[in-house]
Amino acid sequence: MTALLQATGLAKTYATRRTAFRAASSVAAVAGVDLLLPEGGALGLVGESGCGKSTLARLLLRLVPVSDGRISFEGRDITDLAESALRPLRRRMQLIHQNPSAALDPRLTVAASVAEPLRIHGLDLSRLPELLAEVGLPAEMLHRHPHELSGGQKQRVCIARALALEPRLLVLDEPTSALDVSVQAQVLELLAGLRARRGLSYLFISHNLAVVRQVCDRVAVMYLGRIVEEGASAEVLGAPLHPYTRALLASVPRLGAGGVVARGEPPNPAAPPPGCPFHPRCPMAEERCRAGTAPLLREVARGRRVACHLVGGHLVG
Amino acid sequence: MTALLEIEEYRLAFDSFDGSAAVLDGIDLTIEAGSTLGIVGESGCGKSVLARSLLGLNPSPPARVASGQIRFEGRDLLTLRPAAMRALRGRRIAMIFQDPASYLNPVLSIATQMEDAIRGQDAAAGGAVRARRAARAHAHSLLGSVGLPDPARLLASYPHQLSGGMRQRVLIAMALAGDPTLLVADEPTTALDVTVQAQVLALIAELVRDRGLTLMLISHDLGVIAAACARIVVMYAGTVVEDAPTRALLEHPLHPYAQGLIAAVPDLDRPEITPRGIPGSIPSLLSPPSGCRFHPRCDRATARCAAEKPLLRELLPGRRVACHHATP
Amino acid sequence: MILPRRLRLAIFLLTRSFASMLGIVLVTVILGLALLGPVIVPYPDHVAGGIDLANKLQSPSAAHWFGTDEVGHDILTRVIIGARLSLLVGIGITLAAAAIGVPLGILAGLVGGPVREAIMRLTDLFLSVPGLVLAIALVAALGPGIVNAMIALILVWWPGYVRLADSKALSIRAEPYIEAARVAGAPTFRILWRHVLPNSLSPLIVKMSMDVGQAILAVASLGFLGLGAKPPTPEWGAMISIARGYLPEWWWYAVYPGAFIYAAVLGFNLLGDGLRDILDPRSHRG
Amino acid sequence: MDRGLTLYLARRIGLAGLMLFGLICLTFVISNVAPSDPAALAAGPDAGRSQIEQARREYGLDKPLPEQFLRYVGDLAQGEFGRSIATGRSVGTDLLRYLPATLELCILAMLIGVLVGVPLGVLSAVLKDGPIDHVTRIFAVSGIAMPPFWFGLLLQLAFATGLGWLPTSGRLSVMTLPPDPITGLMLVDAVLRGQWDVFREGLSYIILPAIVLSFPCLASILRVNRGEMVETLRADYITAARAHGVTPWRMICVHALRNAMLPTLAIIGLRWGWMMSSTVLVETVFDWPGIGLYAVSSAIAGDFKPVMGVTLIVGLNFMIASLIVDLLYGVLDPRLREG
Amino acid sequence: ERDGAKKVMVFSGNQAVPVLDPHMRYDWSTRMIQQSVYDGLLKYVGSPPQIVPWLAESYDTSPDGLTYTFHLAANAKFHDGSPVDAEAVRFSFERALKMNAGIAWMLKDFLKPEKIVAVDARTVRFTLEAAFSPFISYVPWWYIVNPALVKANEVDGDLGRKWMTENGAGSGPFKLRRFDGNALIHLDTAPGYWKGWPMGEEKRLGGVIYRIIRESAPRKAALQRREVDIITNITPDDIGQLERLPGVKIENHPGFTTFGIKFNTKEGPTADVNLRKAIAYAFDYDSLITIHNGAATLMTSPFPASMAGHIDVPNIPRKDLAKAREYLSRSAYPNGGIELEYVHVQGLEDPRRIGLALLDSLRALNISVNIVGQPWTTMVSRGSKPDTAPNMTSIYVTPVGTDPDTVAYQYHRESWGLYYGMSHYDNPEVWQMISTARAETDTARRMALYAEIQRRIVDDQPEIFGMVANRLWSMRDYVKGFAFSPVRFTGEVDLYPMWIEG
Ligand SMILES: Nc1ncnc2c1ncn2[C@@H]1O[C@H](COP(=O)(O)OP(=O)(O)OP(=O)(O)O)[C@@H](O)[C@H]1O
Ligand SMILES: Nc1ncnc2c1ncn2[C@@H]1O[C@H](COP(=O)(O)OP(=O)(O)OP(=O)(O)O)[C@@H](O)[C@H]1O
Ligand SMILES: [Mg+2]
Ligand SMILES: [Mg+2]
Repeated sequence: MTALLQATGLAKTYATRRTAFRAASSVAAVAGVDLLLPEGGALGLVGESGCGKSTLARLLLRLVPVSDGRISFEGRDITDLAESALRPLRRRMQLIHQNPSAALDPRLTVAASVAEPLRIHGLDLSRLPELLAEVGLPAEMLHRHPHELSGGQKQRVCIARALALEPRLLVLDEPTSALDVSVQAQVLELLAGLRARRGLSYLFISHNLAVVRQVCDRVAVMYLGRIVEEGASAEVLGAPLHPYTRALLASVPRLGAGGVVARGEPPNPAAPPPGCPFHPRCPMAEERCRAGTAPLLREVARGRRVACHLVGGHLVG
Repeated sequence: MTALLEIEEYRLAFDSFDGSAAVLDGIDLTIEAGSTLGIVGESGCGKSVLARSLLGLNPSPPARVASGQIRFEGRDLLTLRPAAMRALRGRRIAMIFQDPASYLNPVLSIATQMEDAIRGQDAAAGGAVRARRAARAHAHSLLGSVGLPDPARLLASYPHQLSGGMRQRVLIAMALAGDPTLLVADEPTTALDVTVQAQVLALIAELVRDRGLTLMLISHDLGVIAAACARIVVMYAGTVVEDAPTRALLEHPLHPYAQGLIAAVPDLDRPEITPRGIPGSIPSLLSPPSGCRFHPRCDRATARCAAEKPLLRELLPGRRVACHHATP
Repeated sequence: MILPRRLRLAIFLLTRSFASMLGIVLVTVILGLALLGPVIVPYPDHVAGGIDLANKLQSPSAAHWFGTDEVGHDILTRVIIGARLSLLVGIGITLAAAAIGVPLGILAGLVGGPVREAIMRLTDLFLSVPGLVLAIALVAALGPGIVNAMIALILVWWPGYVRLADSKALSIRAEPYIEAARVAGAPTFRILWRHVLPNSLSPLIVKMSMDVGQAILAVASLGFLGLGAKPPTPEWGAMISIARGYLPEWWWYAVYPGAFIYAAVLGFNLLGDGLRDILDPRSHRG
Repeated sequence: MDRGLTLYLARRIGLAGLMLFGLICLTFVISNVAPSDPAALAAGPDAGRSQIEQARREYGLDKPLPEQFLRYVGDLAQGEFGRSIATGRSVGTDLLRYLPATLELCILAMLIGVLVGVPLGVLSAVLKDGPIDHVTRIFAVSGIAMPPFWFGLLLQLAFATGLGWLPTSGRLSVMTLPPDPITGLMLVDAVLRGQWDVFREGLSYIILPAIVLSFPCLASILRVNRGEMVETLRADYITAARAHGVTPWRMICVHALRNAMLPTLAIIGLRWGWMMSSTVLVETVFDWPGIGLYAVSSAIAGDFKPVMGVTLIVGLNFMIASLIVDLLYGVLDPRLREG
Repeated sequence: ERDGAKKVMVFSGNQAVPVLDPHMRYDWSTRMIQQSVYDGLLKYVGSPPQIVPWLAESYDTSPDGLTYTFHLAANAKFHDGSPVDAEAVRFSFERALKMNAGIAWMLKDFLKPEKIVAVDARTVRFTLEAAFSPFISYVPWWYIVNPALVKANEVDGDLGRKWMTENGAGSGPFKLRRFDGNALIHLDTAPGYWKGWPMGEEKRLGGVIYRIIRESAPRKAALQRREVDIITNITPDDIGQLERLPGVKIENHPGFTTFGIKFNTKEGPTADVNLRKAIAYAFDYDSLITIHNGAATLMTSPFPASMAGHIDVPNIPRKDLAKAREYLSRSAYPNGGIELEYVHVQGLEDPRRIGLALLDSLRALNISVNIVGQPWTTMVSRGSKPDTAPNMTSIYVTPVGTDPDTVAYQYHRESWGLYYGMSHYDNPEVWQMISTARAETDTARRMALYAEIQRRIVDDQPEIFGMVANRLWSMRDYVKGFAFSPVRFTGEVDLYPMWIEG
């Protein structure tokens, strides 16, 4: 397995401008992420709102300027590539947005939207009907405008548009969270089929653990801009090590309701707590969690990494 | 147990340029006092419209009640005069909403908003309106009762200074201001993170238990409903398709739509089962399908389904279903 | 099949509103007068400068519906021909201002950084002097005349378009479909041309419709101050300016041109309002 | 005042200073593209060549343009606006004399605009699509479409000439002495000095121009306020307030209006800036001795120093207004106050 | 209006009085106030204008025309009570010459400050650099200021200029009470005015208010409502309306202000005398009269009719299309087809209308006219050079004195580039005659020269000789003592002899 996409120490800091009543501040949306997506793999990225999932996805695609760290794609460092040099690479890495309604230009028909990437790269337009068929859209949809489609159909159009360039990597930023469950299942089926047929690699972002478990073979859990646990999805979601992962799993509503593990809510990323960022909400927090720097992401077992002081060797083996 | 709320043959349409959309098409359901009822259904099936109907909050026009009755404590809400409806809001029926961020007024302090709600309740009750100071004291205690620390500081703050969970708790506290009997919660946790969602659901469960509230909880997340409600009503395109106790529904759904819905939810604990989607998408309510509204997506549909609207019938004790083909 | 629906919706929204209908009627009438003016006016000679001192300052009559002015010109004739000028000038100013302002604004909003800062500061500078005063200064300096008045007004008008286009571009830039275009590898110019511009068009059209009215008003204002069109060009504001000396006895002289300015500006503003109702997706709700 | 606010103010004021400088450059350029010879104006109609040359020297018009510019900027820094070429009077003194009259007019017009515009906007929004709403909307568009000079003439025709209820023009009748200035605003001074008959008379003079000046402003306020109220009344938090049983009166006047007032405030600020320039027309019609009239008569005479002075004052006024609006926004909108 | 026991007369016009200083500037409104606050050595009165003694009881002229000696009245005193003595006269003339503004142009080439001598307290002697016959005709406009007051208010050697802008330092019949040059000027009658009052102490006014109302409609309305007693700047079209008002009368007098359309005789098509003649014959002169509702008279010479030395030049053009076409055919543009620019002062109504009449007239010659209103400054600076001067410029000129030289000199080489010299009239023979005439002391010979000058100018047609418009005032019938004098400017009246009856 070779690495299709790799990030080391990736960080993004947003600075906010000062206004009359607010001082300038900075938000570390992503704070040092190491990540590896093998060719043909599907990596899930989970975490609460605002933890930096989308920012990370955009960093990896070089859609926002990188503050720190390196990104390599197909073994080539793309961190400092200029937009023009990046353009040919873009064909092989595509993005699917959370909200399909907003991701389609309201003035373009389905045909125009899907043809747009082909036109940009000067490719053959005749594949259009084929593309639509692949995502399960009838050809009569070609001349419709986005507002005449249902949510699921719009998301299919987005997927068709991304596939048009025959990418190797698909970054999916919560592709189903705007959809109904019945439609979500349809889209997940489609994604699974595509991956099997085309050998695509997925970076799949979601806050729905069950969906991630369905789609991905590996999962990374993010908290406040950091990855706190990473490993094979069956292991991470079946036997979580990090207290945060456990809290997440325990919070998923099920018949009869489980116990509440995490107190409070995600802290403001503009003023992250010292020490382990999770400590204020952690039921197991100790003195050492409250001070010093955030615990590092360590390999605690083969293919399993956790960033927690409390997870030690005793779990290994 | 007595019925607190009875909805009978309730039809409501929204008029627009494109025609009239039959958004609610003969809703029939009953909530017993002190019970918990969940309503699930895909987006746009009319859950929120139904909830808002209980408080007379649907804007009219475009909303138009076509027929039916909504009896609350024996009185028909649809024929109430605006003043009487106002007196009911918050005092007998309270509501909490989906997105706490947009349901709090961004430019007024929490104190002002709570005081206004409390004093509004006083006015509606017809009694003396308490002074702002007294109202504030009451607000203080309400905030405490929804588990918010440091209510005094909270009262002085503005919505944007609170986190999502806190805002939803504030909204719940405001809903409690009139000491209502029925609490309508329209997707109260959809905008929240899972961890916070669990906390808020626990709070609602606690309030229902401690205050003996009747709860009508709306969600599109079966998990949420299952965790909080004893009975579930499944809606599809403005109709009730199934009404059953929670466990029975989850384990043995009778209506094809309910079956499809349950099969579409991925289960974290059983990843080996691949969720299956329901083919097609919800119909336009401007020109809904004839007969059973689900029939175009249903694999069991027959000519009868297209021709004849199935009635909601009691198939098993305590279980009602609207399908020509449902069998116990 | 769908376009007809949009068209039907547009017609529905327009006809539903009395105000929009009034706007359309007024604009149509003004346009009609502007187009047919030279053909339908009773005394075409009175526009070219022919004077008829024997008939000066007549009150409205069958021969002169709106009366005559101080050199015996038929006021009706001049007011109708004035529509042509006002309309040309109003549309000219608006188009020119938009042609300068929109590209700058979209550039600013899309590129950001120091370019945007520079453009916006310049815009702020022009916006900080309320237009009329600056226009007066300019016309006074360049000398009165319709062309100079237009130049002055274009100069004070373009920043409004920069503002609008910039804010539109800023908000569209944040739209996921722009990101999608970038992901597809679209160069900036293509994004601008294919996505940003078409999607900013609705508010621009609304603004332009209203601005035609406001530009007509501004030119008339300059004319009223004696800084507009030169005689014998029939310009509404200048006519009122002269007519003012003949108040109150010859009141109709001032009243008719003013009523035409009012009607024209009202028409374009109502039309703009109506267009907003059609083009604004929010109004589709109900 | 906290440090952040001070810094912000400093930045804003710095920016305003920069803009003011830009404005000075702009006006200077404009005043020098004119093909006229200011010296000839300065020397008077019958002046001979030597007198024109003397005037040229006296006003520094013989110096190269950059030097003239530096001199002008230097004078401005000392609060000197230069001398009017046509009259030889100090422009600064003249501005000081005419500004209060303009301010008084603008303040009254703004009061009318806000006090009528906001309630009408609320009423119109609450009764949306009703007959009152339709009338108000046409009224509002009329305010923007009505040429102020024509409206002024019509009002004069109706109320002054026709009915004879009000005087046509000017600020006070010939024999009435204005009160000794305290604030410079005549009506206020009259009240402060207890000269009620002067106050009443002043009011009868100011009312027509104030109405004309306020009309577009009133209309804008009305439109914006109505639009915002309609939006706000649709907002979720208003639904929530209704669900919580907040009384309708309080809901409209506090919950909704408070939100709708923010954009309304912005338009008020903007309109205040524009109003100063509309005075050019209104003061011309009503012979109101303010800076607008001063600017127009100077511009027509080709006398640019006063025009430059007025432009600067109007620009400065605009900048101050927008600064105040920004600060008020912060006060009214808690979201802007802190993180 | 009343002020205590006395009546106050309210006069309204359109023009502001920005600067009161009599040595700084003048125009009709300014000079009206100056004339009221200040006295001159002599004064113009009546129609035709006469020069009468004022501060000077008499004056002598030396036979060579170089020395003028003025003998001052004994009882003249300034408002502060100090006497108007020879030193005050000397000081005032010196101040005016030094300031070199306003009136200075009239005398500055002939009078040097050091040549003014206060011989004794009541005698001043002026010695001119060269003989200058018009000298006396200018003296009435040189007002005498109070040296003590001026010196007391002098700042940085400005000769009191700043202070004098809004303050009076005179000996005239009125003194300032309130000065707001853009709105209202309130004058009180000077108690015990040294010259006394023609209507008698009984009837004299308590004061005069000059109120500026810029627009004619409100001005007329104010008269109608008796808010003001007398107004000026009324249009001929107003006369009919005003006359019909009860209790309102009109003063309508032939004036002194000539209106002409100056050709650019050096550059452009109008350098061709035939074209000029063609235009002059094509022009519809009657329109000048119609535009003024009859309240104007056509000029029969470059000089206004009431000026000394005026003759009716026989062949002055009147509308005659045949002749016009004939001249045109002799010009470089026999078929017309050209456009000429006609410039007038922006905002002035009559020249604009006359422009329209010209435009209408010249259509017969296939010549089109571009009517341009420009600020005075622009117009003057354009006119200062032949290559920028417009083809045609409409100009009003009011001679400040009754001496024919005042008008004749406008056609002299020295006047080139000045506003009345926009035609750059080029005829050395005529120039020579003008120079000779102004130095000539023999009246008969002078007048003969001026007759010839008028004929020669008309031949050269440097302008269209237009008309002299009547001066119009409208007043309540209780206003008495109005005395017209054409030598004053358009709206200017002599307030001194006026009073209100009843
Ligand atoms: N353009 C930006 N400017 C400033 N801050 C930003 C910007 N974009 C994101 N942030 C901040 O960065 C943090 C991470 O945002 P991000 O959108 O990556 O979170 P997320 O995990 O995708 O959340 P969600 O689940 O809600 O989509 C947030 O605190 C957000 O406020
Ligand atoms: N004010 C309104 N005007 C017109 N149509 C409306 C209005 N409110 C709701 N509708 C329509 O009524 C239908 C039901 O809407 P409702 O909000 O009840 O759906 P829902 O079941 O609550 O969906 P969700 O899960 O997305 O909240 C939708 O088709 C919607 O378009
Ligand atoms: Mg995200
Ligand atoms: Mg809903």
